[in-house]
Amino acid sequence: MYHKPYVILGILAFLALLAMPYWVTAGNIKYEDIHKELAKPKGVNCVENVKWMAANHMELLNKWREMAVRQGIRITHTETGTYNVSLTECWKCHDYNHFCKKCHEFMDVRPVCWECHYNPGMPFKTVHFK
Amino acid sequence: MISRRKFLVLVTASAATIATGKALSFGEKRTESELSKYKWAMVIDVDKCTKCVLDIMKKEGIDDIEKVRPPCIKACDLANNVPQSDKYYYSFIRFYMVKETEDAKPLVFPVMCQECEHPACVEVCLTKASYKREDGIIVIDLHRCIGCRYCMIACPYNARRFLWEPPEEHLKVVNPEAPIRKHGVVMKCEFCDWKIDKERSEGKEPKPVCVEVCPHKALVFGNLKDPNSEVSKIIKTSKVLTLRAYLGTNPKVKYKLWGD
Amino acid sequence: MGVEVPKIDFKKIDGSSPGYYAICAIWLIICLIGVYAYIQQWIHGEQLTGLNNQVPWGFGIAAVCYYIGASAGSLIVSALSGLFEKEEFKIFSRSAAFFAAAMIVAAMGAIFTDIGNPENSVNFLIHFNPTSIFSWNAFLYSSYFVVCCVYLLAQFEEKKFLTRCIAVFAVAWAILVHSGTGGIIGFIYSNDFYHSSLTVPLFIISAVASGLGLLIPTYILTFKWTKREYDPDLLWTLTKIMGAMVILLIYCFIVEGFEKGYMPASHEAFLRMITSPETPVVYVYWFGQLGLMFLALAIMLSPFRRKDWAMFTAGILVAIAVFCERYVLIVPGLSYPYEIFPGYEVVKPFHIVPYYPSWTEWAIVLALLAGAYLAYCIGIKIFALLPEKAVKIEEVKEK
Amino acid sequence: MSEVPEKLEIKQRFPLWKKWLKPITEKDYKPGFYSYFALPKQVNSDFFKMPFGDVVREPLEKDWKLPENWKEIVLKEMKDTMRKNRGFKLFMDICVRCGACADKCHYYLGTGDPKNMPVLRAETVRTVYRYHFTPFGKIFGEWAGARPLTEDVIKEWYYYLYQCSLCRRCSLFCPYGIDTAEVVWWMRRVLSRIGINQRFMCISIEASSRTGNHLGLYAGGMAGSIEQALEELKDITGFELHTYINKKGADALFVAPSADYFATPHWYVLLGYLLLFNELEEKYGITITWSTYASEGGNFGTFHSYEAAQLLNSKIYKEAERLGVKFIIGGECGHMWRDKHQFINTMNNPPKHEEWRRFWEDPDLGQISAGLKGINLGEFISGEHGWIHILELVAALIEHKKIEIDKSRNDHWRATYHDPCNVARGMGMFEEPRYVLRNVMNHFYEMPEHTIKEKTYCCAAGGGMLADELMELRMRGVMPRMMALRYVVKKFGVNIMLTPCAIDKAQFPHAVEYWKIPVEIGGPMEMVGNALVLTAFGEKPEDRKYDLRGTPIREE
Amino acid sequence: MTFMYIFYVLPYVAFAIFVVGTIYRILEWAKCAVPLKIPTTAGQQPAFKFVRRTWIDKIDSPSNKFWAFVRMLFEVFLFRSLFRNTKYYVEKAGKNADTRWLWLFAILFHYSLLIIVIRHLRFFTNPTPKFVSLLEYLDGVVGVAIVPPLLMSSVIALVALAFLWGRRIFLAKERCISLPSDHLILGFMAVILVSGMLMRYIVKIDLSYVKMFALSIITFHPPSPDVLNHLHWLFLIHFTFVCITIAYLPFSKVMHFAGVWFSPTRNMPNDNRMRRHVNPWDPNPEVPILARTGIVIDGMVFKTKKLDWDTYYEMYKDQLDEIAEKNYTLKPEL
Repeated sequence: MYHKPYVILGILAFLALLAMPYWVTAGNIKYEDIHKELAKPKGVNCVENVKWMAANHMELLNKWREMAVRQGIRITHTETGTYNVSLTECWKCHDYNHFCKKCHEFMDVRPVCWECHYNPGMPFKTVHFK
Repeated sequence: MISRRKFLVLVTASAATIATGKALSFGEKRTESELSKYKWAMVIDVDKCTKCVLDIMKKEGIDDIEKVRPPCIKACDLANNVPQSDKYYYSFIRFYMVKETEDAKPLVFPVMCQECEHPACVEVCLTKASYKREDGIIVIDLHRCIGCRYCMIACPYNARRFLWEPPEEHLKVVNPEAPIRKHGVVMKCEFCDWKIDKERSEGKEPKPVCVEVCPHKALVFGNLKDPNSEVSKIIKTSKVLTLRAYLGTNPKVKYKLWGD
Repeated sequence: MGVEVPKIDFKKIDGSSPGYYAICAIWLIICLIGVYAYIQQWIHGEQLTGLNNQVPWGFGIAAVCYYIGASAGSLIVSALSGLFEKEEFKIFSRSAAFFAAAMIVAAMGAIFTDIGNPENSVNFLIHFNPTSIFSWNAFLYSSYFVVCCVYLLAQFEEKKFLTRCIAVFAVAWAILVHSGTGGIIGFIYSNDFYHSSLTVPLFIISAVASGLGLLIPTYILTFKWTKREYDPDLLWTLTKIMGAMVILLIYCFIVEGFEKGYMPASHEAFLRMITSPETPVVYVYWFGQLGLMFLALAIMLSPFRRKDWAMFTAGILVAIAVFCERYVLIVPGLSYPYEIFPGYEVVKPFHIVPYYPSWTEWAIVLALLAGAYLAYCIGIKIFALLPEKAVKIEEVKEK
Repeated sequence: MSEVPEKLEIKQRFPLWKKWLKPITEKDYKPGFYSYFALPKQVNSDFFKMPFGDVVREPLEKDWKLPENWKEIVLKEMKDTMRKNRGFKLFMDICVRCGACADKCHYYLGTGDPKNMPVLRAETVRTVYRYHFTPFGKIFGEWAGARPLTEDVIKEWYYYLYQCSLCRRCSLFCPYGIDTAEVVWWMRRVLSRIGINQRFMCISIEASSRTGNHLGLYAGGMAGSIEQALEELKDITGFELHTYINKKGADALFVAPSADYFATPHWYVLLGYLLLFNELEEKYGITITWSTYASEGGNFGTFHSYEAAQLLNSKIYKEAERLGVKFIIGGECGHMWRDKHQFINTMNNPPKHEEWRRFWEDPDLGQISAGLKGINLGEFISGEHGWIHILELVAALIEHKKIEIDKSRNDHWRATYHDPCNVARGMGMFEEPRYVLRNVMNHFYEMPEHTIKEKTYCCAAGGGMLADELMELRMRGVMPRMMALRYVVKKFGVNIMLTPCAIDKAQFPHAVEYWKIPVEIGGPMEMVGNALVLTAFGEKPEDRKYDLRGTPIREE
Repeated sequence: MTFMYIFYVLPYVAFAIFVVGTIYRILEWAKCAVPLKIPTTAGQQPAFKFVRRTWIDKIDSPSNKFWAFVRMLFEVFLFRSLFRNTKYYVEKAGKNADTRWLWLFAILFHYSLLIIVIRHLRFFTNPTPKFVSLLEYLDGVVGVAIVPPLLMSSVIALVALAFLWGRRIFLAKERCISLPSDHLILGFMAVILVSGMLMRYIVKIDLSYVKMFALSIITFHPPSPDVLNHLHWLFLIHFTFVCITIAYLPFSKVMHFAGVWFSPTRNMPNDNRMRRHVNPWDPNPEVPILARTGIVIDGMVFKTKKLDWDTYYEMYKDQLDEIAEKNYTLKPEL
């Protein structure tokens, strides 16, 4: 084999690149069954069936956004009941910090909602208007 | 030969682009909705406002009319998450004191978004973020607003506010129902649409916050399409003033000047 | 398959001297300062600008108009050869078209940095609003950029007929784009200062003036520093066009000034604007806009007018004056409050809000200009934009 | 009058992969595009013996009289080549067929034959490599772009590997640096193992290995030729000049391509060398000698194989050692400088004699003559190599104002400069010749940017393609260069193209005639010779009446 | 549903093939000798001090190992050679123009793939490092108006892929030089990209199971049947094709990512005249190979006679003596 040091260095660099998930986290990758760790929601039903919601809640929120802002519909009826078309509706059943945020952090998802909207994780006092 | 093919490709590509653009921009469907039954309007009794504001100025010893904060402004700021900043005037309602001559009796006009029937701001909005709902309210869709401020230029009443600063720095209490917003978007009075929509669907008589809190009942809110509503009656019976009527914007906020 | 020797040969510049790198470095540094300013603005909001709720448009939008103007102006210069068969101007056609493309990018950058929520800016493509002139412009600008690029490509490929066609189309498009920009301001009926149909043609005239104002000094320096032979007569022709445009501009100002001064609704405000030093507009108006234009005219009429330095100075003066004009077009109309209560004499609060551009606005606007020039400097190095010799073409002697 | 040769028509064809996988046979050979096979007297001689070279072969015959086990030999040699040359193995593996090289090859541009695209030229080899050396190739066959080695493949190889001038222009544009010339060179070596050799290059290789130079010139002939040159110089300058040959103890050995000894326009370059050497000797006492043993700078072996190249260039260091010179100056030649720059000191042991060693400890020409102090060869050469290009030397002499130049003597020439491909891409000498030309003449013009410096187009006669039977190929391949030349001729009224390459000087006079371009061909040293004022002999700038071609310099 | 465990084993197999295959290929190249120092010089060579060399010359014609390394970096990370690309117009009488489309789209394609790969780290790390989130934010920043943000890298990758494949399909020359394997790898990429984008924008799937599956792979922690059962078919297509592609890489032309570092025309400095390069299989060439051992084919030796000075002198004695008589000096005879 010729140019041994270079070749070995190259192979090591190649392996190092492949091991990227380990060294960017300093070897700290933990397997987590996220579904066991999330806080249990208070209610029985969600807006739609639970499995659909798990995959499509962002779509629902997008839809709700259009409904509330552009069509002025603030109350909606689904198979499981009647709901306010508002983000605040979620907090009725779900704990923000231990449900929404936890899962979003696990998935490294950054919802854009909180750039403009309040969530219970924010350090504000709230006021309610009837 | 190649050049002709290139040319064809170019033409097709540009045609496709235009077609897609068209499909995107004109493809929005309009359906008859609940909202078309309404046309929200507001009548403001200027005499009552004048009295209230002048009283507060006198009682609190305020000279500058911009610093006056009657209950309507306070409630509005709180309900709509309007930041309180020293640098900029963000409140949706702004008071103007006008006199016909220097020594005449002053009149105080609260000016907020006039909810024009032919709104200049909606005409100019690049993204249809500002748009007129079927019930006549001009709403800013913050999810679309790009913060170009063209609407502020076009607005004849200077009724729009731009968030120059990050709002969360200037908020202490938050109403979760209304958006907090972020810096770089435009906001204005929307007749507390989040409130009236909900109240409407619950079957209540909807009222914006300012109308609710006004101790003098100077503000009257209602549906113009309903001939029996209070606003319709006032407009029919008394003379009301429309600001800058000559522009043809036809606002739905009217000022009642000569009290009965 | 004989080789056709074009009469004008375009060539890349060598671009390896320390001077070249120094110039690029200067532009780059200005750009980086602008990037820093923009990041600050991104984080802290537009409170860093001098704008407020009464004057929501200022320097940034003036720069948008200016850059688009410069772009349209240089595209028209570029098309002189194709459009009017002025073969002697073909030497400018490529670089001016490239400059136009760079400037339109700067203009779009100025819009992008001026708007508060650029993250959403794709929306103007998704939700096109046909009633908004600005919305049309968003399409016009991007399509204009594409037109510039196609025009450049056609020139690079030396397709004569195609170049000609695109030149005609591009000029029409440039005029359309610039009319659109004029319309942004001119069609605002709620503001007596803005509302004027004259704004549209005025914009086009000042576009040509500012485009030439930037191009003439740029060419003089480029040809000097790349040691290219050039013919001052050609530049003088451009300067003459610029002079004509300046005279037209002054004429338009006078007409518009009379109109604004004549209208009862605005005459008080207009007089206050041009006489009272409450806001900096009065200086910008007298010294910046009119003063510099007359000075430039004086230089263009003076006996030294054919000298390089005279054309250079005149160009720079006109370029600055046109920017001042854009500023005067936008700011005073907002500084003076609208008459919301017609029929009432006294209105409180009545604020004349002076507007001073802040350092971030200066930094961003200058960075965009620097960016356009950086693109130009790099462009002439990697593309064959500049003529080998900037002289009137003569037949090459057959030997 | 048409500017284009009438019979030339470039037809581009683009068959799909399945079609081009089928090898062509001798029936598809087109006259003007294939070379003759070497004769036994060339490849079976005492001084140059190649395997199976004792058979007379004919390309157009069906039976190529290959040795019985030719297939095993070829495969074994390919395997051996991969072990011996990483480049070859790598270039078999990593080509992605992006097509960046396709329209860079002058032969492809001139012929439109798809297999003349560098990518497909190499693919003719790669397909066989895939079939015999990779698992996928064997399993999937033609779907993996693989084909077995057959006699027809050998015929296709011979056709296309000998339509490459090894100019390396494709290598410049390849994102992985794939050098098709390298593939071609090593494949020619593989072919030579089964007795397939091209005649033209083998004539020269054999001559050079027997007599010292490609032309087979004997010592006396060479000396006589130089003497004749000196006579001619006496007519032109009026001075009695001299030069050394085989002189022991000279300061430097000068090696030129052998064509310089009597071909035109090479001849004028030879006159230029002689003028410079005399001026240097008179002024600074530096002695430069020629050698009859190392009388060839060019190396046709570099077109054939590593071994052949080594056989030819091994003589020069030996001669330097024998003569005891301090360094070696190389003349104007293209592939010679690929050989001298990149090959010679790897293929041979550099000289180790005392004078050489002492000079290279501090390689300043001030060591030889105080007047030349400041010209330090150590800035880019060491004693492990010891070669300097004549134009580098002239550039340094001009820069340090060691020779006097009268530019106006070249005013009747309007020149352009052609970069020989090997000097450009195998050495990187771009600025020195331009520096020299700008300093010795007033009218110097560059050809279009895409055809000069590293992007230079080949003259289409290098790499063994100078054979007369390849005339059609040569005239087509030279098309891009001729277009560029015609451009400057029309634009600047250029009347001479200068090129420091012997093969260029042999090819271009035919090419400009074929392409009907009214231009002369020459070498930069001719211009140097014209402009050089022999101050040491007392010459005044205005004294010279005729240039080296014997035409009057100034119109009376 | 134990057969679902195939999908758990698949990535390990694919990766093993990829790693072993790649290292095998690298070692195969490393085993080959480099007989000659043959850099393609694309800039002014090292020369006398007065000859100006710009930094581009130093990169394109490197004078030492450092600059050769810089050249390599330019080659690998900026596609320097492709940037040089020109197009020749036969029909336009030798017009030649810069065409950098291939460079543009190639560099867009490769870099957006890199960003896409780094972005996928969000599935393979827990907690996710900051830079991955930041990269995703920057990647999607133009598309905030669309939820989920339109990631520029995937759009660019798709456009560039369409260009790279399109030129192989629509341009005659490129169609001619394309082999099925060229289309195959592009097809793999297309399937992967399209299925990935479908999952993100159109067919919404519950990604929490995907991430748990990914974590189970990277932490060698077999997933529960629950996780496997919840995997969406579209994800399985995406995943399977990724595995197939990874396993196919060492056998394909994609090995250029490792091979380019070995390219002798690029990774060698142009310092031939400063430092001698030793040919490992011919380290001491005192006598040329042909005269030393000759060529050996099947036991037959083809050896050449060496022309050294003495032989030469013997052959041409009379002529050489005549030169010696002239004291090795040539003069005009007249």
